[in-house]
Amino acid sequence: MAIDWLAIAPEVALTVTALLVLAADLALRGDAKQLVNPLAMIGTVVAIVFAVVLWAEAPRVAFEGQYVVDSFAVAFKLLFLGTLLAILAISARYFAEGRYFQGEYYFLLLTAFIGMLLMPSARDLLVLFIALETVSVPAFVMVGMRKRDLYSSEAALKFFLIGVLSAALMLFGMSMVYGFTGTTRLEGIAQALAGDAGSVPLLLGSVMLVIVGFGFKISAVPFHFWAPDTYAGSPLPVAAMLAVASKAAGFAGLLTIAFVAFEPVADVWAPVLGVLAILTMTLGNLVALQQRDLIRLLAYSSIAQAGYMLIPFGLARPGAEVVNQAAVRAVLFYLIAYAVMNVGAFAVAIGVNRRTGERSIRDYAGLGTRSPLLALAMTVFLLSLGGAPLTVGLWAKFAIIEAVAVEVTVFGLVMASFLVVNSVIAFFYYLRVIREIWFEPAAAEAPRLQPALSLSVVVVVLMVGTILLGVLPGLVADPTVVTTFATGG
Amino acid sequence: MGTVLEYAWLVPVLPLVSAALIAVFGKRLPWHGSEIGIAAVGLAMLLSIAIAWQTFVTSPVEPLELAYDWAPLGGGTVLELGMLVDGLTAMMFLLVTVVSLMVHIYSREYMHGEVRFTYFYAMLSFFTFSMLLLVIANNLVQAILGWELVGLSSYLLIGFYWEDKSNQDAGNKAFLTTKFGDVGLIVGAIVLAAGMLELGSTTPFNLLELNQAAADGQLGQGTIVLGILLIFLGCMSKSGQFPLHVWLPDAMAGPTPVSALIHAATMVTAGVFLLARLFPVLAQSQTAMAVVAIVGVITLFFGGLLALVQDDIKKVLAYSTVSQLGYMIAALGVGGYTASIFHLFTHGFFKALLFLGSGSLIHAVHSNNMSDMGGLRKAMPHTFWTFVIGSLALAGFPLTAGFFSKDEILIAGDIWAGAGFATGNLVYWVGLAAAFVTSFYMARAVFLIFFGETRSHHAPHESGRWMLAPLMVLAVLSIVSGYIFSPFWTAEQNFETWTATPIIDEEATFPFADHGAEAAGSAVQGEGVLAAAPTLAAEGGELTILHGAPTWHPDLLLIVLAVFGLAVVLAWRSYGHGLPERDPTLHMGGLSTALVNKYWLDDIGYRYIVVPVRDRWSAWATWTSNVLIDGAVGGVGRATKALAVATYDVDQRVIDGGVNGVAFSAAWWSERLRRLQSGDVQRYAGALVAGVVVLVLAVALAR
Amino acid sequence: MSPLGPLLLAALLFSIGVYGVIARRNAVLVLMSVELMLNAVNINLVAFQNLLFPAELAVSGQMFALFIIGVAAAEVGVGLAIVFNLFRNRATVNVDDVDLMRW
Amino acid sequence: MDPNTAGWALVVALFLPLVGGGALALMPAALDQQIRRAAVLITGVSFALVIAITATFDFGRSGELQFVTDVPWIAAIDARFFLAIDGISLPLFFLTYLLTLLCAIYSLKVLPPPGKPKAFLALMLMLQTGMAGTFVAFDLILFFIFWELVLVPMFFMIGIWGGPRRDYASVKFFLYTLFGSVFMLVAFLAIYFQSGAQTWSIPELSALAPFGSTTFQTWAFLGIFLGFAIKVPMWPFHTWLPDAHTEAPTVGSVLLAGVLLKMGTYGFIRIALPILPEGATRFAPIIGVLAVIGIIYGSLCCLAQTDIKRLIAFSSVGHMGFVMLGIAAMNATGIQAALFGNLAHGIITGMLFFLAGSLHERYHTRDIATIGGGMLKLLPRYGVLLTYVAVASLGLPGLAGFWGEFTAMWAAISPGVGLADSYQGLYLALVVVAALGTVLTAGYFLWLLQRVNLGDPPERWSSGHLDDVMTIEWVSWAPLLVLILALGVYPRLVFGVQDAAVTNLVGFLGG
Repeated sequence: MAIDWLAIAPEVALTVTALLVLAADLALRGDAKQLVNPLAMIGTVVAIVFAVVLWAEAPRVAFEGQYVVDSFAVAFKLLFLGTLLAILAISARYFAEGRYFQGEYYFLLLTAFIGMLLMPSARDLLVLFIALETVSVPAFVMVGMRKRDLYSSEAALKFFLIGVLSAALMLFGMSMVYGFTGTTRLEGIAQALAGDAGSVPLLLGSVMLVIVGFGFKISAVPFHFWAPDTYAGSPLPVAAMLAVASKAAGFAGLLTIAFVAFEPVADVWAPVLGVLAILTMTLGNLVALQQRDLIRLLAYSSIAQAGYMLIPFGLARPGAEVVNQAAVRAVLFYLIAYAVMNVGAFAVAIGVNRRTGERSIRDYAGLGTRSPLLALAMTVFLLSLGGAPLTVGLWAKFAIIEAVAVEVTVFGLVMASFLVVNSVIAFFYYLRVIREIWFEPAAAEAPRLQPALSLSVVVVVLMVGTILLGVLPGLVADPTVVTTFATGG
Repeated sequence: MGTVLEYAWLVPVLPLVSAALIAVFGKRLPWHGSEIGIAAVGLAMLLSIAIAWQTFVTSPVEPLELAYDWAPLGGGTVLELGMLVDGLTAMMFLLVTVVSLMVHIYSREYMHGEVRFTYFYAMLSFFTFSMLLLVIANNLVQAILGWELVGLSSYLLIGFYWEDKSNQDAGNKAFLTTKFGDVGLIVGAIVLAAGMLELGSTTPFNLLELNQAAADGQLGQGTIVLGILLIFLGCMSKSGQFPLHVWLPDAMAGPTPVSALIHAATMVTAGVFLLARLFPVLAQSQTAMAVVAIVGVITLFFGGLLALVQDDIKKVLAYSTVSQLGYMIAALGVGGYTASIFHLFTHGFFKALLFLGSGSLIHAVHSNNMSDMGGLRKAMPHTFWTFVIGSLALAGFPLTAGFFSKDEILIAGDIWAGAGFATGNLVYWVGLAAAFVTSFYMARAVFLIFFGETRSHHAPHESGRWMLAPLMVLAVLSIVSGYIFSPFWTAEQNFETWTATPIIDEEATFPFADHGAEAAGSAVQGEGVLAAAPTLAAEGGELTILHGAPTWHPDLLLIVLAVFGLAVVLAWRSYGHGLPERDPTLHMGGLSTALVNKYWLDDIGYRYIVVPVRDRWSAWATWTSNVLIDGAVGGVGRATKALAVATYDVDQRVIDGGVNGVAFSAAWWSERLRRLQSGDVQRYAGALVAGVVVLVLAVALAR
Repeated sequence: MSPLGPLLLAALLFSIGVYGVIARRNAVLVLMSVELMLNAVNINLVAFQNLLFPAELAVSGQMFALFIIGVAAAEVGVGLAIVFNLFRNRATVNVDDVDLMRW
Repeated sequence: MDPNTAGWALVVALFLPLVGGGALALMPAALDQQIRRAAVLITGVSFALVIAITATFDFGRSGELQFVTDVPWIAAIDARFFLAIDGISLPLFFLTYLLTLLCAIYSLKVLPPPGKPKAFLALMLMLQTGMAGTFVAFDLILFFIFWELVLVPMFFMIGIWGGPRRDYASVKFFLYTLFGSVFMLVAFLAIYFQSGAQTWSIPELSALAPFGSTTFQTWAFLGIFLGFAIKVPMWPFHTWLPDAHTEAPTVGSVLLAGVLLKMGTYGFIRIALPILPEGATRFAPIIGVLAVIGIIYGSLCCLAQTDIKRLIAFSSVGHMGFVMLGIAAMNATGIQAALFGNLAHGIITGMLFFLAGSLHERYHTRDIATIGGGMLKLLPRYGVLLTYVAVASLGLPGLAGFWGEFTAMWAAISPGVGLADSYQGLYLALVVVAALGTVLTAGYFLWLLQRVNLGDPPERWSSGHLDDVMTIEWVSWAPLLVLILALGVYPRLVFGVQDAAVTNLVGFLGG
């Protein structure tokens, strides 16, 4: 069996980089350890190059159809790798100054991203599971990275327990699905579900259990409880990773399993996910209103965003090609937009408060004078998260409403109206931060901020990206139009 | 080659230019701008005289209409800016420019030394422009434009002494009361124009078209009644008709020349003018005419009564103005088109004269009150005789201008009664009664002011030339202006032919009066006999004379003279020697045996007529005017205020509160939901598992 | 042989595990409960493979079980590390006491 | 410039302020005066360009789109970058540039605390592009972008440079208008999919109309209605307005009243009516009733105000009621009236806010009772200006305010598209009540003048020296003062320009 190396080239590149990082960390001493960061970046860039090459080469099928590199997968891979690059950049000074275990951190980070790269290509329950765990396990450790910090260890514990619980639930579901269909291949499952098996209650329940595992990753209600505590307790770059990359990976997996394997029973899970979407965005926004800690606010905001992204799932119908494709595209576009703006927001948070404990919104008072760049950037990111015009956030919401409008249903309209109302509610708390930044005077002792160069670069790039995509969403929207699932084999 | 009529547009434009020039350069000029005003209005007057002459000698003149498209209004309709020159326009031009010029000249002296002298002149000129714009308008919108500008200038001039609160209030009251009427005017104009639009007119506001369409019976009765009555509401407020006259006495807060120009001669006649302009429309509806007549009658009578109890000379004149305007309106209501505008014309001169005369008095004694005057005859001889002429004219003393015009109205009422309409009788008899009242209070005023001992705290002195000259000019006009419609003129050229237009003359004018017209010997319908004089002649035996020469009516002359005499004598009895309360014995001493009966009559008259009328009825009228109606206006004001406060409250609490309430309920939920995040990981896990169970069950049971 | 028996066993084990995760206060016991759940899955997979799809060449059920065993080991390793770290910081392995962050 | 080919001129004029604002942001904050002058320069150049556009505009074909730029923009959703200008857009477009220039000039001297001219002017320029773009965008998506773009700078203008309750006001403004516009966006999408034409182009959609069932038209119109009605603002969606106006800095209030509110009515006329004629017909009586309620209600509220800025703000509710009444008439005259009223209100109320702002500069209070009258003695020129503008605002014929109101009533008495048959009585009642509203309007303005202008000034102001109108104020106000008179005397300036375009538009209404 010949292995299609090109198909897995990005993963291989990252794996090699991870090993190199580990080795370098062992070899280097003291401040020299900081060199692992550029090393990781180089590896990432190499992986990106491979991914770009793959974009032209897609679709490719490897490992007898268990692993498919289609345009959908490549799009996600590029998204992950881009996010990785940004997170590496914002991590540099954070970890260098914090005296953390740099080598381990970068190794774990790269490993987690390997798992993510696997996710959208997986066409087998087993591969999906492996990918998911490869994302999760390093993340458990990274969250607890600040070993002496009570918050950090508590965050790790909560994350871990909820993580393994949902993994176990998902596995139980997978085992049942296997039992009913006799295969772990996604296409095979789809065929079985399209037949008689599609109406067995136990099987349908199992399908739901499988979906639950991803619900944890994307922090949908009621699997979201870990998110605020974990984000607040972990090192900020890790929180950014969890909020963006890990969540995107969850969506990648959920999209794959929902629209490839479980598509024939979409009429069953779609309403459930739609209801979850409504619950998730509403709860996320409402609770966010009460937050005084910026990171927790961002956490709840990201829960709400997950709710928006679940809406297209609620639209899915078995066999409705056009609707389902529009739904997938909407989610993908939203994720890209979400990555740009949310990484940006976390980056600014890193620039403003690097330490642990409560990171009050009050700390942002007078940011406009303390660091105009960060203040402006934060404003742009928050407005974008809210969906203001000339930012990519507007188009993200637009994409979702557009998906709803492809074939108007009552339920779709209900979800859309919740989206609309929630967008307005969300502005309440985004504007609160913006107000703090611009309208309030800085505390007397607050110094001017000197963000690290790499951080500034990331912030500027993301800010420009947010606005550029806000003006010309076609830059991303047009290519993603062609993203489709390729069938294995 | 056009006639002088084509330059009629210059008449309003000159004062406008003057107003602008005064405003810009006035302060730097030696006479502080007054010279510009006088020159411009003087020129306008000369032009008006030329126009008047032209229209008069060729009367009845075909209306000259020149218009250009001002703006498209959408839907193919066009708004015009234009001029309509006919006898009515020419007549109004003459009146307005003459009185305005007199006031301009007079104010040179009267307003001398005022801080805002220049501003005053600018405003005078601006007012003149506004009034002329209204007069020249060939369409309703332009008329409304002039109408409202007139209101604005009036507001600004009433509140000329704006340091005092009462003056500010007077200005506001005047503006708002008339603005209320304007609602009627505007909506009425719109209703009529909508009717025109339905007829396919592209210039729906055009006056001539409107009149023509109405006369041809093309407009629906509903449109006509609604439209004209709404417009009449505007006329009521502007022309001080009961009960909307309340602002007029208060408006005397303005400088006296202003009162002369605006609140006597011109602006208050705008309503009469507009209604006369729309007479062909009004004449289509019996209902509308009846309403107009009744309102006019009420006004002329009760307005007159009010004047009896005034001490302030300007208020006496103001109430008399109200009363006279009532005559004009009532005349329109009984088909007396010519009578109405004839009275408008003469009244303008003599009422301006009276006001300017009172200004001269006030200038001399520094008080408006007649109780502060007395015996001024000697100190101010010129003022005296001019004032007396004015008073005689107002009282309708034979052979003065007021005699001719007021009698026309009475005769018009008589004819209308002859045609079978009860309102005609009403106008005739109440008009006659009010003539008595008029004579009485004017006599009272004259006696109190010029006779008896002086009660002034200042040494009275005669006014200077600048003030006296206008008085004399107006005094002359107060006599001669009436002769334009007297038997000295021919059937072909007199006031009636001058102001008549083909639409009024030749078209069906009172379609509802078919049977009645026959009864009146076709005196009303279709024969163009709107003026009373020729009709009465017809009754006198010379049948069906159209546009007959005005003739003498000795019977009426006698009646009027009697009424006048009675009034003056009664007045003399009371006031001839100063304030009666102060010296009743002197009053008694003048009696002779031959006058006992008179004394007896006097006693009866005093007890049963004078006392009730002067002390009770008028007091009651004053009370209703001041307390009920004014109170209602004030009450409306207060109620509006209260409503405003309440509305604002509702706004802030309920509507805004609702908006905020949504936000608060979001916060409320937010607070509850936040508690779910207990911090205990096992509760999280429990919730997770519970959620999973629910979801799994939901899905499993879905099929 | 019917797969019902193993299935019931697995379900029972799994439920016990769920109960343990939710109810036990000791973090180590919670970890053990997780192991129970994963093993219930393994029983399922192996039983299905053998009883329902003996002919399947890929033996995917058993393969899956192997992977789960491996991953479970890794997870428990990480979990224990986290619990130890917690114990070092707070001198307790009581899950209830870990509620510094809430709301 | 050839109006058929010079689309670039419009694009440049539109984006020059935005680019200029960006450039301004890069200048060092220390160059205080230079920044202010640069802003004047930018707005001045843009205005010059707009004058050039106006001058070369083919008024003979004002019903057609000119200066067209129509290129693909977002292929994925068929959105196009479609800018153009016609007789309806031109006056509002012109007003936007004029007002912004005047605001820039005004800001040379006057800027509320905390100063920071750079940020303020950059925001203002950004706002300018947003506002102007709304009037020339002929693609629904592009329109929406410009529409929303306006929110952000205005939010900051109110929030940073505003009065004591600026926090509340700014957030309320933002969220309230945002709320409406998201529904509008949903309605736009519904229109897009319902038309099936794969286009967001307003002219194309208008030509396709009416499409969809009556139910669709009703719901879509409702969505659009919410968005526009909040912006207008129509009663009862007006409550954001007094707060925003009261707290906003002078320039913010001027632009808010002068241009922002116009976007709502413009939207009704440009989008809601021609694209959803059936929905509009069904809603017209409701709009009419709300409009008239707004007229009476706004005036009553004005009578209860003690704060001069708040009074002017509430007066906007009444005036925009007349504009909406014109729209409710659904005929050419009504739309003419609405557009004229729009423009006149922009000029007059903008000017009123300038005056109120300067009043605050002088007296340091906006409380009418504290000012206490006598301004004609204390600040005579200022008093005269206030009288002039107030009188214009109460709708005196011969000044700009009259035409919108009168024509709206005239239009409403014979409403179009068959409304006359079923609702004649209602519309007559509307006209009468609206006319009564003019009395109330006159009432509160006269009362305002009485309390501010007339009488003797109270003691407290006699000691300090108060400056009368400054040169910079004359410069920035003169154009508005002239326009108030010019539009009043020569309404053809606007009616004439719009006529053909309005006739075109009414063609889409059918009926």
